[in-house]
Amino acid sequence: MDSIWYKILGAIVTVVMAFIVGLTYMGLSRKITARVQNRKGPPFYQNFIDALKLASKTSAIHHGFLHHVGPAFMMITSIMSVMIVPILTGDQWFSNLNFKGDLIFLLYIMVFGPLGMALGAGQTGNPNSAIGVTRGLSQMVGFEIPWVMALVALMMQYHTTSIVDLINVQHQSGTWLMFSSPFAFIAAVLAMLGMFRYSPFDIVGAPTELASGPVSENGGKYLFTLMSSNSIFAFAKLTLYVDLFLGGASNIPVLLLKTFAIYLIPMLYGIVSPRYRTEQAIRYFWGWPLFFGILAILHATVF
Amino acid sequence: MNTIVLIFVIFLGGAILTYFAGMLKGILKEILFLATVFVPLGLFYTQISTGDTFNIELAGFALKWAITPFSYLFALIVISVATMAAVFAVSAMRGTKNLGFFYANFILTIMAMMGILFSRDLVSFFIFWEIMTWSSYLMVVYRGEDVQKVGIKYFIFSAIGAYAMLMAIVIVYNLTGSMMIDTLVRAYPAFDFNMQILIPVLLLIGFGVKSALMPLHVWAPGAYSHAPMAYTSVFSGALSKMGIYGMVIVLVSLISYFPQGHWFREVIAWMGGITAVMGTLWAIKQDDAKKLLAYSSVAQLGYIIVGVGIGTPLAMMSGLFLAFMHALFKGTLFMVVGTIEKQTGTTNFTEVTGLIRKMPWTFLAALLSIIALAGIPPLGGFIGKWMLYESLMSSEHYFLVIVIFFSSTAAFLYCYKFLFGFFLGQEEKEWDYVKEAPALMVIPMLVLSFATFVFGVFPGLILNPINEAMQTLGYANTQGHLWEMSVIFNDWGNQVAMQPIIYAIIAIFLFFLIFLTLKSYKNTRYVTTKDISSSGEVPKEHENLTFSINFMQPFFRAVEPLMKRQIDKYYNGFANGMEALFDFTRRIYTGNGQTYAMYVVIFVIILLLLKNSFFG
Amino acid sequence: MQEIKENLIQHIKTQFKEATEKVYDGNRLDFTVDKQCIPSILTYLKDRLGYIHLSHIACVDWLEEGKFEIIFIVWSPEEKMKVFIRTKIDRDNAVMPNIDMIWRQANTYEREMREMFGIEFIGLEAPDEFLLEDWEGPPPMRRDFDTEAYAQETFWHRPGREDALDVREEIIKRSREEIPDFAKKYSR
Amino acid sequence: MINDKNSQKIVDIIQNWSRKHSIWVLAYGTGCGAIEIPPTMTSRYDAERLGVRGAATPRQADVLLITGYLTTKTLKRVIRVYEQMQDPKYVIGFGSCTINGGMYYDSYNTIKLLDRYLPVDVYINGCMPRPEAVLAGFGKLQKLIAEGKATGATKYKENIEWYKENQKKVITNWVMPDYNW
Repeated sequence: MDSIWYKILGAIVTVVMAFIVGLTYMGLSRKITARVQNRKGPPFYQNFIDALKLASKTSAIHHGFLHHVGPAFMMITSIMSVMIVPILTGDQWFSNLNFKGDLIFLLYIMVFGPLGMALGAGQTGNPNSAIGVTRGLSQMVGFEIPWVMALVALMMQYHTTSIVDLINVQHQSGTWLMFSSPFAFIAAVLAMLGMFRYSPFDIVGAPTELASGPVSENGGKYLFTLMSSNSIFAFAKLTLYVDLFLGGASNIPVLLLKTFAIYLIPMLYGIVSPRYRTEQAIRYFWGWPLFFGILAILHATVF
Repeated sequence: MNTIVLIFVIFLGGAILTYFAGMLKGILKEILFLATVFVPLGLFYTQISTGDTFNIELAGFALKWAITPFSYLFALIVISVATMAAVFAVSAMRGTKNLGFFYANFILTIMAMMGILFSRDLVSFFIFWEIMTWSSYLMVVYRGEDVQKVGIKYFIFSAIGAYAMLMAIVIVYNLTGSMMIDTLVRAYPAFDFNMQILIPVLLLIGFGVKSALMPLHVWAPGAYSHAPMAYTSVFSGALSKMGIYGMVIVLVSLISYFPQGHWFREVIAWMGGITAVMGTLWAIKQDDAKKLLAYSSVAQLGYIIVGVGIGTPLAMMSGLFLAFMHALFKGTLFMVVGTIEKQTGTTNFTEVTGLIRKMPWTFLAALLSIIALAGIPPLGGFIGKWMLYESLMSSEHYFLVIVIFFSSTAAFLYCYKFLFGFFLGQEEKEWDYVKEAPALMVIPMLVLSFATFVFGVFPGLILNPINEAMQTLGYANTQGHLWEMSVIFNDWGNQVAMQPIIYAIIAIFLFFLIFLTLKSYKNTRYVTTKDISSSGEVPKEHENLTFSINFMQPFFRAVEPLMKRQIDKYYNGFANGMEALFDFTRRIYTGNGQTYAMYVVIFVIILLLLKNSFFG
Repeated sequence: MQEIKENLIQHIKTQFKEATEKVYDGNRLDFTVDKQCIPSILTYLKDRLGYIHLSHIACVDWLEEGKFEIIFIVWSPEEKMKVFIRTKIDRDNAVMPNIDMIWRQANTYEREMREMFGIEFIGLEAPDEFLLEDWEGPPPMRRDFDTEAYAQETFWHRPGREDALDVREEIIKRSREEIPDFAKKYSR
Repeated sequence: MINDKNSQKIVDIIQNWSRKHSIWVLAYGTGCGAIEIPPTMTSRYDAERLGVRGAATPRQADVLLITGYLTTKTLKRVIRVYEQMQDPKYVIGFGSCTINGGMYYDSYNTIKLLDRYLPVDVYINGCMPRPEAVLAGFGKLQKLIAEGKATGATKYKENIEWYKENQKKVITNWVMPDYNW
């Protein structure tokens, strides 16, 4: 009985932490982008102000029921993935709800929210939203392939579909999977570029051509929900990468350090890149990332 | 009288009666039709248990009808889809011509499917197979559109399948002297190598045609989209499963005893994988909902074939589970299309938009089925896909996993297209008159789509029959807990291990829904879809802002090279070659009596020469 | 150059007897014709003489004469020659033949002239309004249209500073700068 | 407790603080003023350090920045955009044209006084105002928001009849959907 309450409390604390960390990371990314562009940039806590402001907007509009629930769909995904990904290893509070085979579950739950959100965006009737959604889905088909290849390589190498098992493997062998299966790591990182939707893969939002795409009709509380769910989701994905390839983390500072190191990759890549067109983005993922994915699988079959 | 015979008698009598009842007043013939569907199926469900048999001696052949747990599983599929589709058909087909013809064919199809499942001998199996083919062919050409193109294509492929099967049956009779399926299974390991290959291949061609396996699938899109939608939900939901049924028997009962069967299964599984990918890609391209669903059926059958083809216990279970789920959600989706066709008169995504507020219940059914189709967690499709991945992983088919995953990710594209095209987007004035369909059409859809939800949360309800069925097929008996191979299920079997997670999902969803609804509730307004942020421009009433033409264009620019070659082209090339050959034969048969007389003379001379040279 | 011009004048003169030419220095040549000749002379220039490019269509309001002058400018990339075709039409009965079947882009100019000058083009297929939305006043580019009076009547105006002081001195005092010499003449 | 006046005051202070430091601008770039926005936003003047940031659609924006003259044709669109914005919302009139018509004082189709049609919270004068002036304008707006004085939107709602009458005076063919809050 006690352990269940621990778990539930741990899950809530995790979600709050994910929210804070995710927003801070996004704020830091804005700051770093500004410094790269030789600007002063907003303070790192700017995103908290933005979120607070969005939450304190007094009016909002919606175009129908699905539009109203779309952000809630998005939120499920984020919180579910945070709850399933083990945040800290070997900790009673932060081991969360993971179970055997959660990797496959995660793959599917991660698309559930965007799809629900896409339905909400569809009901707005704004053509920009629909275009953004089709671009997003197309891009998803692109980056899921190398991403799944990397995961499959890990699964076949260690004969498990559980994240905890993969962390344990790293603890036992003493090396991170990043080094023991490098090709899978490269494929996964390249796929991550698309997953985080920084440029050059920001074709979904594309503020200048699509008027921010699927979210173009969302304001106020809807945008707040989407923004916080995005930040939680970002943290979940980063933690997943850390768990899979960087050996997990046993305390929070180490976790923050590792996640931020991972986070820098898509961010720094994005700062210096212009935007791709959709088919270019898809072809990008089916080029070198796919090649590394195949290498990863071959590597896994050899060892 | 034996209940089995009774069922067939009712079916047959009902088919004839409803055909002539076409002249009767409306409600009477509808009741008659429903009675002929419900009574035998109810009889089957209540009166018949596995093990009932019926033997008859007919024209020198011993016919044996019986029901095994395995065929009982498929009978469940037939029952669930056929009853719902019948209820749907009554309301959906009201007011069309040739209603008696439709009813009779509908009943005949169901009878034939039940017959296939009952048959324990190849003769009655083949007869029922042919009845099924014929009645479905008549349904494909029911509307009389494009009969030349679509009907002939379906007919030719069915004929190829049927003759391949017939050939196999004749060979079997030649070798064993018996028509019983059991005899074939028992005698198969003793056949010589050529026969061991030839018989399964011939049978698989026959079953592959019905289950739309990759090179034999070309009939499917046209046939599925041309039959009346009330029938197509049976056609795609249940009838295509007959191919799977046969395929499982061939793969498990025959191929397993074949020394190199491993490679055979591998080929079938890969064909299934390619079917899934190509079906998905073509489905994304379609602008017509019927065509989209037809290609999607091809793709989904591809998954099932992958599971069945791999043939490990878990893979087989996932294949059968997916078969059941596919019957439920694809049956619903075809009914949804039928409803939309009836209410709006078109099924084209580029024409209809924004029906969600006009047809909310239809949308709910479509949404649930689409979620099940896409394989997203709380619903049934996910369980099947999960088991499929798990089995592919554990049987080391790693590249097949990626192929399947690509196909199921790309499936989101057409799933979204389906929902968006009909229900979302701008609400146009043109469609203001559309109303929700009558209750008789909505209820079957909702029942079937909620069934996907129920079976997603309590998969044990289906896994138990599947478990029994697989044990009759020869899989190991594990005290009725075959599903424990999969990590997804918990110890007490009939529920998913993720049950707490599902509760968590619902809890989080409700929490945020309440947050969104309560937060500044008074100041949250509904605005029409014309009131969108379009750079300050006010869309005029005739201006259609819906984005529906070239919907997935950027994706297709990326996959262009894959889509260039269509298998139809090869068939067309083949057909053209055949035509040239027939032209040549027509030159021989000139129609002139004198020429024929000359042929006879030449033939006799050749015979004489041959006789002299070889036998002289 | 001279050769080309003479050649061109000769060609035009034989075809269109009443056309009067005016020769400019450089690559420019003017013809004044009757408004009925406009489609035929433009077609002739485009199809026979290689003046395939329509540079511009302009309209001048000769209020005192009671005429609109419409000027078509065409250009030949081979001969590097600009040809102006001028015609004058009645201001009160401003009707012109439509030429957008010769050059599609002429349609835009014609719509603009229709709205701004009120010239009617026979058979112009562009029913909706082009630049002026919901305009109910007279065509605004006609010279007898008093735009200032119209603006005074239609819109509110912010009353200016009543003292009309030169605030520049104040600004200079505040920022301690000097007015540069060239700017002094603008100060009041 | 929420209805308690003091706690409401504290909530107001916090909310106003957040609104002040997070200004999402929808720049309605009419006329020559639009060109002054890029230098304001980019490296040289960097408005983002003040929390000022571009928004893509009116639904997300807080501030409507009208950068220049408004013809009767564009006024219609601006009103439309303003109505689509979510409360609380502010308007900045940018350049002389929005104040008194500027160099278009005698034009037959530009409006001269923006505040007769929309409630303007802050005017930035100049033709054109330099980015420094724009930043000063944002600073002024921030000050007003923090003090709770940027109440253009409430003023608009209270005097909606008057605004509507003025708008319909210049926009004769009123085809857009009527006000819908």
